[in-house]
Amino acid sequence: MNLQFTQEEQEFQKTIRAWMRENIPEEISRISALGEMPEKSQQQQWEKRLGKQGWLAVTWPEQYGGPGWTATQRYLFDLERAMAGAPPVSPFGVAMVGPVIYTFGSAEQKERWLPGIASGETLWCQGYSEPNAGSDLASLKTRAERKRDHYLVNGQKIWTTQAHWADMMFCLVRTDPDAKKQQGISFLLIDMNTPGIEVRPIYTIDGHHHLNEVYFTDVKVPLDNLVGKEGMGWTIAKFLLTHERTTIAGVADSHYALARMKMAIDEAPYYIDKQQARRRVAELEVELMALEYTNFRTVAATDEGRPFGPESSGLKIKGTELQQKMSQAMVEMGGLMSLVWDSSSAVGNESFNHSPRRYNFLRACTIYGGSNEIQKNVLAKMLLGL
Amino acid sequence: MNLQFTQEEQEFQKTIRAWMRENIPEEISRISALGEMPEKSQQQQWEKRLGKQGWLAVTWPEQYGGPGWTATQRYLFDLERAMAGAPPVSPFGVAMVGPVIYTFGSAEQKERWLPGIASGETLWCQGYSEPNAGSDLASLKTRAERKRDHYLVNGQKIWTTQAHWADMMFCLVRTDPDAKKQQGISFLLIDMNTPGIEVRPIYTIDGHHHLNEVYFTDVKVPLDNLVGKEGMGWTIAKFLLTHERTTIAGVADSHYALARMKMAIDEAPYYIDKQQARRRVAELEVELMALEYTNFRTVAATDEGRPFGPESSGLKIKGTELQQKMSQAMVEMGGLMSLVWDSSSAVGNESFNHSPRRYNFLRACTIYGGSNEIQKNVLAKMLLGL
Amino acid sequence: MEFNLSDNTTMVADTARRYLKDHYGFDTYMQQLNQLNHCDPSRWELMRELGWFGLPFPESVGGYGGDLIDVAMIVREAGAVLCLDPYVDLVIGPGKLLEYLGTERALKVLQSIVDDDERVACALYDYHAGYNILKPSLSINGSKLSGRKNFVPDGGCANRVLTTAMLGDELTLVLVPLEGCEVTRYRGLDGSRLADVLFDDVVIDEEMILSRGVKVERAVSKTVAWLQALDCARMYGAASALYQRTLDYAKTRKQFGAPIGSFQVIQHYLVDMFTDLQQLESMLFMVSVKADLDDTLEREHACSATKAYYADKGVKIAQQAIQIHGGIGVTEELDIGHYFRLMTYCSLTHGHGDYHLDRIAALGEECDRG
Amino acid sequence: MEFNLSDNTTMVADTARRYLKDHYGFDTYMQQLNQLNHCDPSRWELMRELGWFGLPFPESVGGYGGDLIDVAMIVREAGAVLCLDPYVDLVIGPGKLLEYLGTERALKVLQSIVDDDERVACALYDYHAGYNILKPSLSINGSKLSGRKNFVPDGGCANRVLTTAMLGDELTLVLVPLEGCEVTRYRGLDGSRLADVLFDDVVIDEEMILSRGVKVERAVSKTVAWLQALDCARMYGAASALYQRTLDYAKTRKQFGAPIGSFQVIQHYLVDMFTDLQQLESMLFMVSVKADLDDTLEREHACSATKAYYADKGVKIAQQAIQIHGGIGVTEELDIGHYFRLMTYCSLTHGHGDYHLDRIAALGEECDRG
Repeated sequence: MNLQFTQEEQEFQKTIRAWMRENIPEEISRISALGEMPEKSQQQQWEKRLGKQGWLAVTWPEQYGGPGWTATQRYLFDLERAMAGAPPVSPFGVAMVGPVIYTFGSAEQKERWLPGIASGETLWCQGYSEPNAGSDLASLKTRAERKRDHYLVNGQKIWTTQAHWADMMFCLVRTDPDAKKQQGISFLLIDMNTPGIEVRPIYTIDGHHHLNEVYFTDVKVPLDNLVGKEGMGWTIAKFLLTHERTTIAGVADSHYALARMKMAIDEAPYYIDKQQARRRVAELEVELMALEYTNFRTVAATDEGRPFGPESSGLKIKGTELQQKMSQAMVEMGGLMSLVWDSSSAVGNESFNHSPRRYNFLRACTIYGGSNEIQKNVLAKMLLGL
Repeated sequence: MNLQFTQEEQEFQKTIRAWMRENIPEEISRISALGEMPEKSQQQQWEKRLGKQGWLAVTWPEQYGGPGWTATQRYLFDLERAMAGAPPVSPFGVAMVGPVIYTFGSAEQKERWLPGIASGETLWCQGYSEPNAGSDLASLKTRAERKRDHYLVNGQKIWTTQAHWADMMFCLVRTDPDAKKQQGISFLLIDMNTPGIEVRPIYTIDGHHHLNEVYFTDVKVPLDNLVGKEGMGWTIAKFLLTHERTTIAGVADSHYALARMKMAIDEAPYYIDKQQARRRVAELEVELMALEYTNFRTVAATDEGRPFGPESSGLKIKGTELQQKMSQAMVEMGGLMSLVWDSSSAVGNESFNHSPRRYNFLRACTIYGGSNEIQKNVLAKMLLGL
Repeated sequence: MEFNLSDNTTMVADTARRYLKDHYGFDTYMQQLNQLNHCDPSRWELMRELGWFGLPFPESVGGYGGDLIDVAMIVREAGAVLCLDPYVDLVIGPGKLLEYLGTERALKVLQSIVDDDERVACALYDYHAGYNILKPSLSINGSKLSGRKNFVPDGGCANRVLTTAMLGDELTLVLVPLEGCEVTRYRGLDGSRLADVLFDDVVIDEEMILSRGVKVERAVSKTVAWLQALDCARMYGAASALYQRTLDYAKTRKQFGAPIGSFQVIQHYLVDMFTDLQQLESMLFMVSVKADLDDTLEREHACSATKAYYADKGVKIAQQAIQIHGGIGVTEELDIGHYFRLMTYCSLTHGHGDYHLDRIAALGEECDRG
Repeated sequence: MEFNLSDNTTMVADTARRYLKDHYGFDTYMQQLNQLNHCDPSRWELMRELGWFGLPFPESVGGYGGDLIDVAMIVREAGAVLCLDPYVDLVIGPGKLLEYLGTERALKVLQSIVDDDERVACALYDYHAGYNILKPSLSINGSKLSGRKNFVPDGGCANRVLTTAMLGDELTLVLVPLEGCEVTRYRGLDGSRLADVLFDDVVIDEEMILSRGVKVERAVSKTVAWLQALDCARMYGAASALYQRTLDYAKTRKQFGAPIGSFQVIQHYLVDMFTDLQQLESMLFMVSVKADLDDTLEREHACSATKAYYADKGVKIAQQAIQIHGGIGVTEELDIGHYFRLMTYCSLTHGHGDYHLDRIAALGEECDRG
């Protein structure tokens, strides 16, 4: 049992902290402080800067462009990133399609796609959900018909985050309509500039455009863009779900939120008794501690090369619940300030403000990537073995 | 909309309050203040006193011995009863078998059984649950075979509250083993002194003896003790579930608990900041208010002869949850005092104390009478109509 | 006790429901979201014709002497359809304030509101004072008013503003034309239009000072009690719409080959929403009577309890409605997310949940001592 | 960071599990419940032989220099089988207190505890002081100790008691033989044996005063930190047993023709218990390291956070275990209810949840200022 970071780790953390202070664009940390999210150009500029430093694809093996960090180093890096007010890296390239490509892809696919992800050049999106395949993902209907030298893709995806930013989409498609549900699904990489693709915005309850519907009408995708074999799509999707992600609990960003909240207590005139506000923060702090130390255990296990079991599903559930609770607490501590829709519009609102729009948007975090109810169903199956 | 009690009702309340003050045995209110429950002799002495006054079977029609009160009067009576520190009346006779007998019973049955209930002379218990028929009550197996001049009863009941006190049991038995689940069940009255009945205690986690197992071996029950017709048992059981009970939410006893809690705040040295304790009580007070006004609505509806729908199932769920929360809060406010198992054993413990044993026992209140999960299943069926 | 609405109140509620059904749909709301002036002339006129402007005011000013419950039933219906027309902010709020002052000058202004001759907003809050309505940061020095009011719900169209300010240590109510002030208008979380008003040494003549001292404190407190009750009425309308929509969705939306309402966890979520909704309704009835009481302790206790309860359960219903809807629940094109915004908004106006629980705890102490 | 137990600690934990499996079952517990003296001679001797008495103490007094985590793993296993042997109360509590005092006299007493030559209990609490261990109500006037200590966990068998009392404004620790005192023994909620001790002008000679002032404050604070961590270890053992038993029950108990674990609501309950249990384990590891720190702020923060978290989630797991078991869960013949009592008990010792959240809030203020 050793809860200290090593001397080397502490040095590493200092280096990261210093670098972050110098390299995070001021505009970005200002946006984070308001609880807002960056524009595409801001996000990409930031990711490219990380990419240039070799710090974008931090989870990847060195041979593909990873920095060769331990899980602990990745955790510290993520913490310093968050505390400095930078947004998390978009997960679709680095955390999702990257590992799929270097695990299941051909040599050509690796060479072709991985460098663009690691440099922040190519932006990706994820084509999973469909209008009638949400929680029940396996009933997806988007069809990829194998022709002589291409797949012909027809169908519709929905809830596609950043599809309007993305150069590429990784996509679950049905290649064999006669096979049973989970079978007959394949994993396809689609260039978003291919004719026949239409991206329509879905505005979310924070008033922003993050999500999209994507329509495919006779879209021709090269046969080379199939990852693995036909019918392997479901296997790959499951691999991704259980793929190690030491940041799944959102501990780093919750620490940032907690720090902002503590700043807010003295400023906010919305408590008769400040001790009540402190007490409320204390409750969240305790929950964050429990989450954090559970997260530390997965980090340590990863560094020791031990698999970490159902514990990580628990992290997603607890982590998202806590993010929502913290966000709600911040909105409440903001009192009347949180009545303001656009944080930049009201006079005198430069001081503490957690945008209520962020709070709105965070309602989605217990829904996307498999709702918490679905996560619990899956976990129950593992625990009960029924 | 009128939230005032009428002049008459206020007068009525005063009368009851004065009567309670004079008539509740001191020993009983002392026991209540400690969160304990009375012995059989204390309980029966108290119920007989009410019976003598004509205030025991308060929900009954006057022709059977009820006082002819409105639901509002019954509510006020119950409130004054609780605030004076008297325990609720045992439900099995007055609230349960009584209404069954005057609704479904023959003239002879009414004459034979109702007076003893209304006077507090006869004590009853309820024979519903069996070892393999808890939440799934309809799979009960206790068999009553019709012979020439009696039913021959064999089987076992469990969780029978006060079976060791009771003179009589009302019982669900299977008269037709070939009929489908809910059918073939009948409602039988059984004299607890009949040969072949064995009552074995079940001690509960408060260390007390409230519950029992009851074994029937060739028990002969007169044919006259069947209520309604054979096979009507399930209908009668359902009637009882939906039968109006304006005290189902436990509002009166929760008011008593709240008052005790407020007294405790100043005495208890277990808070760094008393305001935190007041705040905690405030939360419970608000929940009680919401429950109370919902309860008022059922009371008012009853007085107007309007049926009150699924709302009353909600009252049971909310009421029992709140009783548990309040009890937990009291145990916590008691701090180190709540470490003491037997409230009378520790020195200096005469001041505020909510026995932790009471808190233990109250865990059962979301289980018995149909667990809250079962209540929610039933309510969901009504709401969704699926 | 008696929980039935009077025939009169029932009629008011029915009329409101019919009127809104005919004149206010989700598309109306979406349009209004983008408008800077929320007093739509035709609907404003219709509301006047329905008698809503005079509803809770004395006959002497052209009113009908109605009760808080009458207004609450209108506001409930408005909440149920997300209606943003600033009826409460520009009629009820300033109207009750003026009525409670009761001076001849105040009643004359009230009369002009009832007659829809002008639009008056209430400026009760500023950044620094937070929820403390009795100690605004603004003050009148000599004959000049200086300082800033924030979060003024003026619907983008008020021409005068009833502003609290300190004159020495007395709470004072002044009526100031907005022309001479620097007004910054912006959008509220619920889509309504708010304003910050900067009073930069505005000259205040005796005419503009409506009253001061204890009378103003009492008028402000009683008015805010009404507004708190009406917050809850609006939230109840939204909660009830959310419950109904979510119930319908659970019956029809299919996943894994069955309606999602057939899954036990969703069923229990819905039961929780239903039972909470029942209790929210009971609390609304209660506060609609008690927020109008003269007894300060009982009035404030009732208002704080209801606001605290709504901030907890009302918001929970909205969160649960989104969760059950899944992805579609977080989109702007569906109404669910808009009800959620309304709910958050109303949970923060005139004191949030923590504030009101604190106040109950403090009132409790007072009671115990008194 | 590294969350693996050392080989040594693993061995201690394994030995404890094996020992308890062989020597302590639910029937042992049920018998012990009815006994007035909780130091069973044969088990006490076995524990001594296992080296537990000297485990966390310096070699100079015959100890093994073990860590808090070693003791925590024993206590976790003891909690998992409901073991009532007063190992913590009569060995670890007084032992750490004496070790932290570190005077020759104190170490001599510690030596006699390690050698099992006598039984010493800690009397840190009384009715009036509540959780405030630094300001007991008792005082020494002249050479006489007067007042009452309550809730002394003495297992029914201590012969001396380490008592805190005020001497002037200094916290003082005295070692008093129980012979001369009026001792009232009673049963605790968890089945353990507690005592109230009345010191009725007991004559205190210099010999009996072990130390005073800041040294005592520090020793008491550090000892209570250990005891708080061990409360959590005991609760974790119980929580983990409750989870496992409830999971097994859900797999086998049938209602409506299917195991109750096939119902989605029960499944989600179990998942909640599981995820909470994971986090409880993480917090236990954390506090087992930090409760032994010299840095007061970090130590107290860690202890308060863990106690608050356990008071919340540990108790919730026990409540949920009862609910899932239904009727059988509230009977005395099943172990479930006894784990529930243990959980409540430990949630109240050395500060309950509200107390610890208050303390964190207060520490936060200190940090911000410092």
